[in-house]
Amino acid sequence: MNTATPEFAVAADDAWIQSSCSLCYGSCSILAHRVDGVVVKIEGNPDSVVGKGKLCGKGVAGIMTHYDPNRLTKPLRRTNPKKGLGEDPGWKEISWDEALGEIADVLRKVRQDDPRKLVVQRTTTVTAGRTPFQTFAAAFGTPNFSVSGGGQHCGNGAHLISGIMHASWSVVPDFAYCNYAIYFGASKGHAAGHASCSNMGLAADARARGMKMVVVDPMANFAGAKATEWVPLRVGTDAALALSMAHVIVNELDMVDGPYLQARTNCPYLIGPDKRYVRDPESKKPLVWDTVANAARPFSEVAAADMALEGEFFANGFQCEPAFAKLKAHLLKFTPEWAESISTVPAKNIRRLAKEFATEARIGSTIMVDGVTLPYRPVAAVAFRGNQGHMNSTYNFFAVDLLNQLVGAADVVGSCMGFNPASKGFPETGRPHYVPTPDADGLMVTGMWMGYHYPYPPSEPRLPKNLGLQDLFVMGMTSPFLNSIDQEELWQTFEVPYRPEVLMNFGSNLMMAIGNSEVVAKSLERYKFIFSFDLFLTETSQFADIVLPDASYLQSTDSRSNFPFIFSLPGGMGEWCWPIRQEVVPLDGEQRRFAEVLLELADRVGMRADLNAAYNASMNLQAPYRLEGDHAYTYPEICDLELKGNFGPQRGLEWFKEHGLIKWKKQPEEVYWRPFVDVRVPVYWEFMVSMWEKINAICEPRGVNIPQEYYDPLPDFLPCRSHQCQKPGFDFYAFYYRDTIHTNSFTMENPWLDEAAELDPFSYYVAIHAEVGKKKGLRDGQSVWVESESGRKVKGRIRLTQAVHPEGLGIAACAGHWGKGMPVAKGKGVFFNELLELDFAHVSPNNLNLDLCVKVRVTPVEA
Amino acid sequence: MRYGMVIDLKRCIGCYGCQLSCKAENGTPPGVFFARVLKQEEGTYPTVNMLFLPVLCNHCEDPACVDACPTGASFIWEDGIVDIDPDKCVGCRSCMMACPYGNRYINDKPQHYYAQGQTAFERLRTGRHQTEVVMKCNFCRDRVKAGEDPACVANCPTSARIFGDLEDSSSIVSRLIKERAGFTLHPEMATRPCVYYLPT
Amino acid sequence: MEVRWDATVSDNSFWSEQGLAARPVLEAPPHGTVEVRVWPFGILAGSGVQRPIRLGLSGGFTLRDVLAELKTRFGAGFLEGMLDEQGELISHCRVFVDGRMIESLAVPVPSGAQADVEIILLVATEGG
Amino acid sequence: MSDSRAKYQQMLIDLRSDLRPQRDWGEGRGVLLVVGHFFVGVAAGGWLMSLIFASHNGLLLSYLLAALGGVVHLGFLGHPGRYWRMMRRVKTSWVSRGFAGITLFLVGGFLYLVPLLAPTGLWRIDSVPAMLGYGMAAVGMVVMIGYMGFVYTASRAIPFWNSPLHPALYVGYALRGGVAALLVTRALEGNLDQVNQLLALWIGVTVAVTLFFLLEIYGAQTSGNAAARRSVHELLAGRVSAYFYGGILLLGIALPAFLVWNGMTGPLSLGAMALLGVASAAGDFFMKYSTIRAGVHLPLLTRVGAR
Repeated sequence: MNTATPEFAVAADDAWIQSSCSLCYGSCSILAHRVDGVVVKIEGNPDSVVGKGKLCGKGVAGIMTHYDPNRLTKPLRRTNPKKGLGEDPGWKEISWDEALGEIADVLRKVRQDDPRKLVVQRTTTVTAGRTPFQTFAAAFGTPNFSVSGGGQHCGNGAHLISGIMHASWSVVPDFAYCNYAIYFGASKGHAAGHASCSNMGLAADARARGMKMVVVDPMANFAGAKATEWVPLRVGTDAALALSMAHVIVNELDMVDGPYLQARTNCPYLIGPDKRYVRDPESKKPLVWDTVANAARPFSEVAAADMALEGEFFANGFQCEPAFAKLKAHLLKFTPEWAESISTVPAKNIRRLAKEFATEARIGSTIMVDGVTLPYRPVAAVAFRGNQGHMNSTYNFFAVDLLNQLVGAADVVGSCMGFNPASKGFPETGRPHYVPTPDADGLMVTGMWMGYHYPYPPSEPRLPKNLGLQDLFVMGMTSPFLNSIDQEELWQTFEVPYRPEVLMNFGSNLMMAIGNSEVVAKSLERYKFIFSFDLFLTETSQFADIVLPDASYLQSTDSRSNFPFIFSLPGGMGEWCWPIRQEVVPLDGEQRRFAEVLLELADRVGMRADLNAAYNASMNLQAPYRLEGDHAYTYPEICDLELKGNFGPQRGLEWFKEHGLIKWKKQPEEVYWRPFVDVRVPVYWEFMVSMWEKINAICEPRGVNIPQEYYDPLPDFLPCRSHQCQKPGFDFYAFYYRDTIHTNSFTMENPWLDEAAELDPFSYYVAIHAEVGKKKGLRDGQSVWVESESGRKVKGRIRLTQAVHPEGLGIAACAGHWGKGMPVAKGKGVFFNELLELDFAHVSPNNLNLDLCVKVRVTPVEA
Repeated sequence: MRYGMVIDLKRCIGCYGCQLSCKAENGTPPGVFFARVLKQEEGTYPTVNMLFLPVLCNHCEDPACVDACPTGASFIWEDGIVDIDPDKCVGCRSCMMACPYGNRYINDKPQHYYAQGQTAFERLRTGRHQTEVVMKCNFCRDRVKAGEDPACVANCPTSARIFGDLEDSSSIVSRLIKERAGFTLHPEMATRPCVYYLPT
Repeated sequence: MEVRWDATVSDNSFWSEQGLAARPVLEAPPHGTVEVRVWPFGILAGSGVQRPIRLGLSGGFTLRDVLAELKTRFGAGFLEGMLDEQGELISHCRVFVDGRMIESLAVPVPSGAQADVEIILLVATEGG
Repeated sequence: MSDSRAKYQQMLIDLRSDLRPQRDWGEGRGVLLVVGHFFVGVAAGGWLMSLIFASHNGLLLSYLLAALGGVVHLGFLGHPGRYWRMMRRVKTSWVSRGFAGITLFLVGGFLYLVPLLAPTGLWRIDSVPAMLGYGMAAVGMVVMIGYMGFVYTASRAIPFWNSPLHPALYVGYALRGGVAALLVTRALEGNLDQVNQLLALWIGVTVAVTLFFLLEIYGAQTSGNAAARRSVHELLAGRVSAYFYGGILLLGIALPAFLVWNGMTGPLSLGAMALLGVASAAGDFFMKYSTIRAGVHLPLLTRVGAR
């Protein structure tokens, strides 16, 4: 703490305030040092589990974002009715009363007409924005809620499948015990993201302890830089490699954890010729083959050890096989030789990696943690955004997790695990309490989720009523169709009965966040009215009718700066921790806090009772700490109720303002809940069969082709569109990766971070392989055009490097701002998303994830 | 007593946390970095290592900068910290030419990050630095005197930086240097740096 | 196949205990007529109904009965988005009975002269 | 604003490069340091030559150049008002020593020059103050001739300057500058006495200096140090090569050599003699300027990379 600074000794106001960071969604706990009303330092809060007293470069640099003179201080109204790229809105300062009056008029009308015409969109950066905006949307009555980027920044595949298989938002190695981790396009512990600072520490401890880390990635920056072994591969071919490893483990080595597969997966479930479970005619429960009774019986009536994993049987009138047998046969085609031809990873390396992984898993072993004996599988295969940001989004992620499942390395000691999927709650109140539960088929339903629909069981595909079509493509979470070029065509095809008219935007810079700016601009121009809560004027707020000056995180209070506890609390043993955010300094000018503005808007629209009810539901507020009727609670009052409801009447907002957070010890049964909770995870995704049939039944009559191979119950390698590009000269797979020093497009405006990125050899450059570049006559530092097959192009400077796959072209972060509202960011780095097409053809027909790799060519910029 | 630092290159992930926390602690002006992170790739594809090398003033036992300084502005405290007395510095920059580690900077005129001028933070924290003098890391000596670690050490998310007494053979820094073959940068310069690195 | 999974680990019934305040137990069904006031919020409120909807139900009824009554009064469309194909509550439909969150339609609506049933649909999906 | 912006951008580019050019001496106001060094070098050499060739005007010119050099030096400093502190570290700092030398020279030179140039003044040329001044100036002169090379050699951050030849080179350049100063003085006086000795001296010193310079460049190029090699590259084909070819070779050697050849083979006009001196001195300036600006910092990463 910089308390020692001599000149502070005489300050009248000298306080350290416990709060939460908001430079990324990690929301690490901070201590903000305020001297005479000025924030002079931000440090990690050593008392907290979230960040553990440390901060990344972004976190400590938050001061400069807060004090940015380019921040908005007054509501603005556009005077130029024409919207478009390059149109000057002609901003005019207006009063809050005028601004909210006009917005409320618009909202009231649209709510009366059809509330679904309101689209609510928020940035992912501010986790605390999630509940207020989602709650407002629910109260208003619109299902059209979207996070910025439509899955582009993280991934529909990663989150949904982490939910299906590990009951949490993401997966990490159990760093404290893991001995061998394979990362597929993930950087957990080496850069930004969920529990980022905590994970950095945990991963470093693991490396120091000797954990071997294999990093499968087209580029060796961040995680790759710290790898014991870097495995470069052709962009987007992760599934080929992972499936081949699975093949080696199952068919060549036979090193699977049979008892685990029997007891905790659907591997023993009998599969009929129609690819579905063979069910008991009476109970409708899936059947397994009981090797003792030598008969097919409902899974719930057979001891796991007696369930057959292999063999052909006749049950309920069908020839059938256990799911595991299906998987085993399915894997046969993924030989290492085949995988080498797809991924460029040598076959002998694939065999070696598979063997190392299966051997290190120590199948069958146990370990004692805090006095409790637990299964011990110290290996983890983890994936994240890079892996699943492709057409093959679902299978790329599923295939990697299959490795964990085969050796039983799922949510046990040392294995691949979800972040805190089971919590018994604060000991005095038992809240928040959640734990995965089995559905009727015995499969796992997560106990806590960010969206209010859980990842499993999937909802029924229907003729869509959501603008993003996620209610048709039910494996999708966020959707690119709110902005795609073919959105109107899709809405007509699927008879969506209304069109979006009003956009409520919270801090999202969508123009840069999802795809090429031309198409996004068109989608924004179609709105009749846009209002936006912003810190700065972004490229997106240029399309707004009214811009509202938001408070910074150092000026805000939130009872949940984070999401409990599957989002940014580190996994593994340790402590549970619920930190809050509180204001460190007052508002400047006429800035206001978004959560409070939303309450006033609800009053002006006349929907306070709905909002109260929605808050009760979204925060799980129970009597006597629930919101009653249409009483006009202030936001701090709502925060107070939530905290008291969770932690007892004596621990309201005032208590938390003083203490900053509350924490209590995790128990081994919570962290390693798997042996204690009788749920199975699907290794065979039977639900995909009927899902495709239902989706296809809606799509086919409307002329929309949904390839069935995207809905097979077992994972496959399906190429990206870029893999099919034959155009001569287009010989690089361009991909985007997250920079440790930047969060989306937001931090580009922070001059300290900009400065650090300027010093970095890669942040603002286009990385290509040195020899390939030289062969093309390209020089390090040279300005080039990177051009997609369809002619979209961005300018950037070349960085020749050995640390990238020869066919890869890596671009960091969400850079390349062009607007005047963020002058530090303007012109910095490379705008990768400009290369991306935004249409149905470029998204996964399974989970709507936009493909992030593009085949490009590189040409020098003419002098 | 001789303060020193150990930087574990196996732990460091090049997150720039040290560089930025130093900036926040010391309010250094644009282009001035008491702590920095360098990146260098080693090897050829596919056996490539990306090395993250955090650098700062090495607080040498035989500092070239102190020898080169004509005014005595650069000096060594009794605890081994090499420091600059800004009141004595004439701004000749001889020390910058002498330091083999490139970790000295001239604060040549009042500077600020935003075109609009100094922020409230910069007025308070950057404004206190004298201009036209050379500046550098002093291991956050005010913090150290108060019993805290330097800001970069306290903040490092991977605990890659450890601070302590090199003369005390039982200190963690001394032990780590011994056990893990800690090395210094440019030993041939005979400056005897007090910042050690542990190999990756 | 070796018998395990995980026989080496004793299930200490850690998760079988009830959560403390998190799982309120609702009382036994009452006798006589209860006035049930149904408060639809959010998109459900937009169906042109007057809030609250007053229903008179008698003798030991569950939430399922309440919804059946609503279906009778306002048609199947009213329940759209609340129930799944099996006729169970979808996870993003939240129902409170007298201020307590209900997880299953099978729970009995408590006794007393009056019961308040609040229903709201939350937003189903979320990335990030 | 835009100027400091450009400087900032350059700073970031430099910090990003493995071989970071030094810009503190020689760029912007840093050019004053080179000018100061140049004047002081010529002054010291000129004083020596003037003593040898008994030129009062030469002594005066040298003195004025030294004073000017001192002032220009101060102009380079961030805090010239603190100049008095600069003699505090003569035990270790060559800058301190140089500063002491210049101070000694200026005081001593004053004591010696006043009675020499104004015999009716306060003290006589054979008085103790004048004798003392002569001695002080002589010692100061020796320091001034010698110290500058060591300032660079002691700059361990810049391998190109670390050559042990650097001090010898600077001594040579001081002498060459002295000859040049005297040539100009004589030309202004219209005095062609001993011109052939001066030209011969110029040739001798120039040959020595050129040899040292070539040796230094060769040494840097073959030292195995990447920074030193980059400096050579900057000098011969990089950022400062124009000064090398135009300033050092053409202006400092070729043109004066042509004039010397003319002078040795025939009569030398006063104008040519002045031009010879000025061109030779200007060449020396560019030599200093370009070698200073060619300085490249020792890279930090090479050692780790080698491990």
